[in-house]
Amino acid sequence: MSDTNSTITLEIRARAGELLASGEVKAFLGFAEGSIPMATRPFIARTPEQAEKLVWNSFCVINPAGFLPEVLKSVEPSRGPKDPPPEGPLPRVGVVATGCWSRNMVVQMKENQVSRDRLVILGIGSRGMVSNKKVQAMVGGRDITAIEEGEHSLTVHCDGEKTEIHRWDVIRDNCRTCTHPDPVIFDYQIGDSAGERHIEDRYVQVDKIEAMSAAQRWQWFQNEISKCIRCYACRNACPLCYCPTCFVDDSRPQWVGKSTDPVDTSIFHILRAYHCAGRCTDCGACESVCPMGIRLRILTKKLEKDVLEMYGSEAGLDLEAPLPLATYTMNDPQQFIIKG
Amino acid sequence: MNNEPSAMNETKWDPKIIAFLCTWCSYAGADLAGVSRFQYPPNIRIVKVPCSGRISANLILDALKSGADGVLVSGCHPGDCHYISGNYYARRRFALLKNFLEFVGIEPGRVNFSWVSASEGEQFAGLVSEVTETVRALGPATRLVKKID
Amino acid sequence: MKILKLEKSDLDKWLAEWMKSSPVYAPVQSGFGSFYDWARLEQGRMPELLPGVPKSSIKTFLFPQPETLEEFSADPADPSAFILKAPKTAEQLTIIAGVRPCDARSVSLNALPYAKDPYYSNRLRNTALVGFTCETQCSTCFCTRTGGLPTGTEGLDIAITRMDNTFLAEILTQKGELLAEAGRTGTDAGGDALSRLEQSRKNSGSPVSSADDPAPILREKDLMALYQAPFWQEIAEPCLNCGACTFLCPTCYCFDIQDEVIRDRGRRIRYWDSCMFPLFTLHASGHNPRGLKLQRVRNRFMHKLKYFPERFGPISCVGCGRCIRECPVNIDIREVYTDLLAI
Amino acid sequence: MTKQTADNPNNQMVNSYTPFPARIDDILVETEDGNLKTFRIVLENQKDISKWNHVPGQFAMLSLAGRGEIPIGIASSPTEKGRILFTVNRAGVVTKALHQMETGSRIGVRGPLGNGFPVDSDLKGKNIVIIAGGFAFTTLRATLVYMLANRDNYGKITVIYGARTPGMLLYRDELKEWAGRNDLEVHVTIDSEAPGWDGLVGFVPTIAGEVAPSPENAAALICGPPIMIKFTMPPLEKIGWTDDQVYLSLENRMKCGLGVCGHCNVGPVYVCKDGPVFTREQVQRLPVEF
Repeated sequence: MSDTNSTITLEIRARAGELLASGEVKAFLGFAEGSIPMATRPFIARTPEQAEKLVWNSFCVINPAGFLPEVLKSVEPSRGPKDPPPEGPLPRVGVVATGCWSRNMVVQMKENQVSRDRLVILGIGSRGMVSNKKVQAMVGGRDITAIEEGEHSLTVHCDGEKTEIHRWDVIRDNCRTCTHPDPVIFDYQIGDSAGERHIEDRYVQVDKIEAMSAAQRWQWFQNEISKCIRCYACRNACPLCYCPTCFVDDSRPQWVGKSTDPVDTSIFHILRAYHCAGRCTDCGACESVCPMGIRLRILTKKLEKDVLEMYGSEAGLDLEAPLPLATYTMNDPQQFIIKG
Repeated sequence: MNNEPSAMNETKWDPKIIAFLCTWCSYAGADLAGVSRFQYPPNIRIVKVPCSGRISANLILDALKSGADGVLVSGCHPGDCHYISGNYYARRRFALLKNFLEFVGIEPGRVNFSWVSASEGEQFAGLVSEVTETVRALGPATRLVKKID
Repeated sequence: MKILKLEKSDLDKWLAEWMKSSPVYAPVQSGFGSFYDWARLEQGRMPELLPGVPKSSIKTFLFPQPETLEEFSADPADPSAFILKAPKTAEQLTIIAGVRPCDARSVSLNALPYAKDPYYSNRLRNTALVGFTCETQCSTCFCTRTGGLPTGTEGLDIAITRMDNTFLAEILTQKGELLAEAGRTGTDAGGDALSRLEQSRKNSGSPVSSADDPAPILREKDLMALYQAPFWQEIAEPCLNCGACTFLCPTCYCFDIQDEVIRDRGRRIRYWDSCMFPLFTLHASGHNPRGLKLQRVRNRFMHKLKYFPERFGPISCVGCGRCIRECPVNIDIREVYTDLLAI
Repeated sequence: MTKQTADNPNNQMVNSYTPFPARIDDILVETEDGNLKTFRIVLENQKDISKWNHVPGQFAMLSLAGRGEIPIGIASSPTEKGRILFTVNRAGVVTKALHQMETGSRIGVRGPLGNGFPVDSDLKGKNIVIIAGGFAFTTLRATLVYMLANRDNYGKITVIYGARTPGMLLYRDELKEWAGRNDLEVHVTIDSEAPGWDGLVGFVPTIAGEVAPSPENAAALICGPPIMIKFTMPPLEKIGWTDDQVYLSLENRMKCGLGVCGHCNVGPVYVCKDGPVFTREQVQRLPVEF
C-alpha cells in the first residue's frame, strides 16, 4: 500500500473507532479489503474493533452514498409500520466521502433521502481510483494474482511475472476528468486536500461522439449496449437510483421489455442515464461495476455537459441551490423549439 | 425475389406521427385549425395531455418503440401555462432529452417540440406540415422500433 | 475411446473445416478490459485461449435469452388468433470450441432440472462442445472444491489437452467422432495415449481428484441450521442486489416468462431472471416472501449449495469463479462454502 | 452438419410450456365487490379434453396470449365433466385482463399442475374437516364436490367457511344446498354482524374452536390467508390435532409451473411441483418463504 493510502487508512480506522466507541455514530460505512486483487468490499463497522478492518486504497470504486439510506434505517430503533417515530434524534452513521461521493450525499439531502444531521462525514481528497478494467487491459486480460500499490505506480503480478504500470495511466476516466476531488461537505478531514483541478478536456469522450454522424452515433450506442446482460448492476450501484419501483420493473404500463432485445436495452440505458440528468456527479460507479465493460459514463457525461452548458449547474456542489431539473428560468435556452 | 415488386415498396409509406398536445393551448390550437379549415397533413395522431409538463421521456420513447415515425410534443408558450410553470420545467427536460436522443443516434427531426397557443390555428397547421415533411424526408423510423421475429 | 494427436495447424484446420457447415463459437478477445468472450468464428478470426474462463458462460448458447417458447397471431380476424404454438426448431449443429471443463460440467448440471425441458434438450442435442482442459488454475478458479477437475471431461464431446507442443484430442461421444471426421486431419495417438495423458497430468501437478467436493457433507447438514446461520447478514450486507453473479453464473438457470405483442404478432419468451431481484418473488398482492436482501442472498447460496444437492445430488456450482471476479462488492462464494461447512 | 446424428427420443418430448386452447364458456361474478369471478372454461380440442384429468387441490396456468400466465387453483371437481372452473381474484396484469374478457373469448390452459389433496389415498376412510377463509375456498370446493360424489369413501365431513361479509362468500348457492344435506356439517360464518344475516358471526379460528372437530381418524384441509391459518391451529392443537393431520395449500409467485424456473421455491421444495398441497408437518420444516 502506498504511504498516502496507509496514512489515510490509519486515520479512518482511528476516527471511525473513536466515533463508534463514543457512540457518536452507531455504524461506520467504509471499505474493507477484498478477497481478490483489485477488489474492495463496502463494509459497515458497528464496533470499534470492526473499524480496524477498514481500508483505503485505489480500488474503492463503489459509491458508499448508495448504501446510506439502508444503513441509516438499520440503526434506527425497530418499530412497526403504524408506530410513531421515536422521540429524540435518531442515531447517526459515519461514512467516508471523496468529492463525488460527498456531492451525491448533497443530492440525496436535497431529495430527502438522507439528512445531514444524521451523517458524520470523513472527507478524503481523492487522488482518483484505479480502473481494474484498464489494469486488466494492460496485461492483455490475463489472470492477475496480486497487485502492489506504490505512490505513483502499480506492480501487477501475472503469470509469475511482475509488470510495473503508472498509476495515472490506469486511473478511471471519471477520475481523470474530475474537477472536484475534495469533498464539498465533511465533518473531519482525512489526509490532505487534493485541491481544485482545472481540466481542459473534461468532455473529451463526449466531444468525440458528438462529432460523429447520427448513423455513426447509433452504431456506437448499439455496439456498446449489445454487451448488456440486463443485470442492473449499473442501476443498483447508483446512489441516485432509489425509486421503490424502477421504470424497468413497472408492469402497468410496461415501458421496457426485460430481455436483451436491442430496443429494450437501448430504452433502458437511455432512460437510466436520463433520470440521472442534473444529479449525476460522475462518480463512475456504474461503469466500474458493469461486468460487461460498457462505457456507461459517456451517456451520463453528455447530460452533465448539457446541464452545465445550458443551466450552469453542476450536481451536488451547493446544498442550497435547487436541482437543475426541479427549477427553471424564464429565459432558458429553447433553440430546439420549432416555431409553428 | 429482386425482380418481383415487393409489396412493401408498392404501398406508399406515409409517416405516422404521435402528437402529445397540452389540452389548454396546443390542443385548442389544433381544434382551431380544424374549425378554421386550415389544411394540414393527416399524419398525426393526437394524444391530449393536461400539460406539456406531463410528457415524460418514457412516453416519447414508448411512441418510438411502438413504431411511430415521429413524435411531436407541444404545449403553451412560456408564460402562458395554465399551471403557471409546467412548460418551464418541461422545457428543461425536453432540451436535455432532445440532445440526448440525438447523442445516441436518433435522427434530428424524429422527436420535435413546439409551443402553440389556443389562438394559433394556422401556426398549428404549419407546424404539422413542417414536422410531417421533416419526418417524411427521414424515411420510416427504424431505430428504437421494437420488432419481433 | 479414440485419442487423436494434433499439431496446432491441425486444430486450425478442424475449426476451418467445421466453419464450412456449422456456426462455430469460441473465445476471442474483446471489449473494455481486454476480457475475452464468445464470438462466432469466421475464416481468419481464430480463438485466443487464455487461462481461465471467458466472460460469459456457455449458458448463453444452451439457455439463450430471449428464447421464444411460443408464437401466436394477435390478429382477431385470424381463426387461430391467440393459440400458442412452439416455433419450429431447426436441426442445425452449433459447435462451441474452447470450452473449459467447468463450463462443460455446468451443462450436465443444468440438464438435471431441465431434464424435461424441450427447449434445453433441443439445444443440447444440437450443440457440440469441444473443450480445452486447463493447464493452470486462475486465482478465482476453484473447480476442485465443487466436484470438478481442471482436466475433467464431463459434458464434452471432444476434450483437447496440450502435451508439450502438440495436442491430444479425446473423442468422447458419437458427436465428437463426427466432428473429428469432419475435421479431416489428425493421427491416431496410439494405444498408450491415455496413460501418457494421465501421466502428463500427474506430472503437471494438476489436481487429479475432487476430494474437496462439499456435496456429500452439505447434503447431510441440517437444512434449517444452515438457513438460520448467523453469517448471512454479514455476507449479504454489501450486496447491491444486481444480477451480475446470477447472469454470469453457468449454473444459475432461473428464468422469467413474458409475452410480447407487436401489432398482429405475438410471442411468449423466456429470459434470464435472478433471485437477487426483489421482483422475483413478489406476489400480485404486494406480499414478498423474500423481501429482504438477506433472504435473497441466502436463497442464492442455499439453492446452489443445499437445495440443489438435496434434490439432485451435486452442488450447483462448478467453481468457474466468474461471480467472484465480477461481483461489484466482492461477495466471494468460497467464503460462503467455508462458512457453511463449518456449521 | 445439419443432419441428425442419431434418432432422438427428445424430438417427441412433451412440451409442457404450451397451453391448450380453450374458451370461456360462462362467467359468474361471485362477490359483491366484483373482484372475484368464476370462469367456466371449455377446452377447444377433443384430445385435450380426453387427456385432462386432475386431482382436487391441483392448479393450472391460465394463459392470456399477450398478457401472460397466472397460476389458479382448479375450483371444479374432476367429477364435473366437460367444464373446468377457475375462481379468480382481480389483482395483477393478467387477472385484470381476464376480468375484462367476455364469454366466448379464447384463452389458454396449461395443466393440471402440482400435487392435489390425497383424496384417493391418505384421506380415504377419514373424517374430513375443511376450513376455509375468503377466496381460498376454491380448491376446497373442488375437494368437497369430489368427496360428495364419492361420499362412501369418507367418514364425517365438516366444513367451516368464513368471509368478511355475506356478499364476500363464494359459491353462495351451493353453500345453501350443502347446508341442506344431512351427510355434511356446514358452518358458514362472517366476520361481523350484517343486516339480513342470521348465520354464524365470528372469525374462522373462533368458529373452529367452537365446532371442535374430533381429531380421531381425521384430516383437516385448511386454506386461507396466513393469519387465519396461524390462529386456527392453536384451538385445533388444544383438542389433540397434530401437524401431520393438517393439509395446507401454499402460494408463491410462479412462472413455469413445472419446478424449473426457480420462482416459487420454499427452501428445497417448489410450490408448483412439490405442492401446492403440503402437510403442516412438511411446512414446519421449511423456511417461511411463502
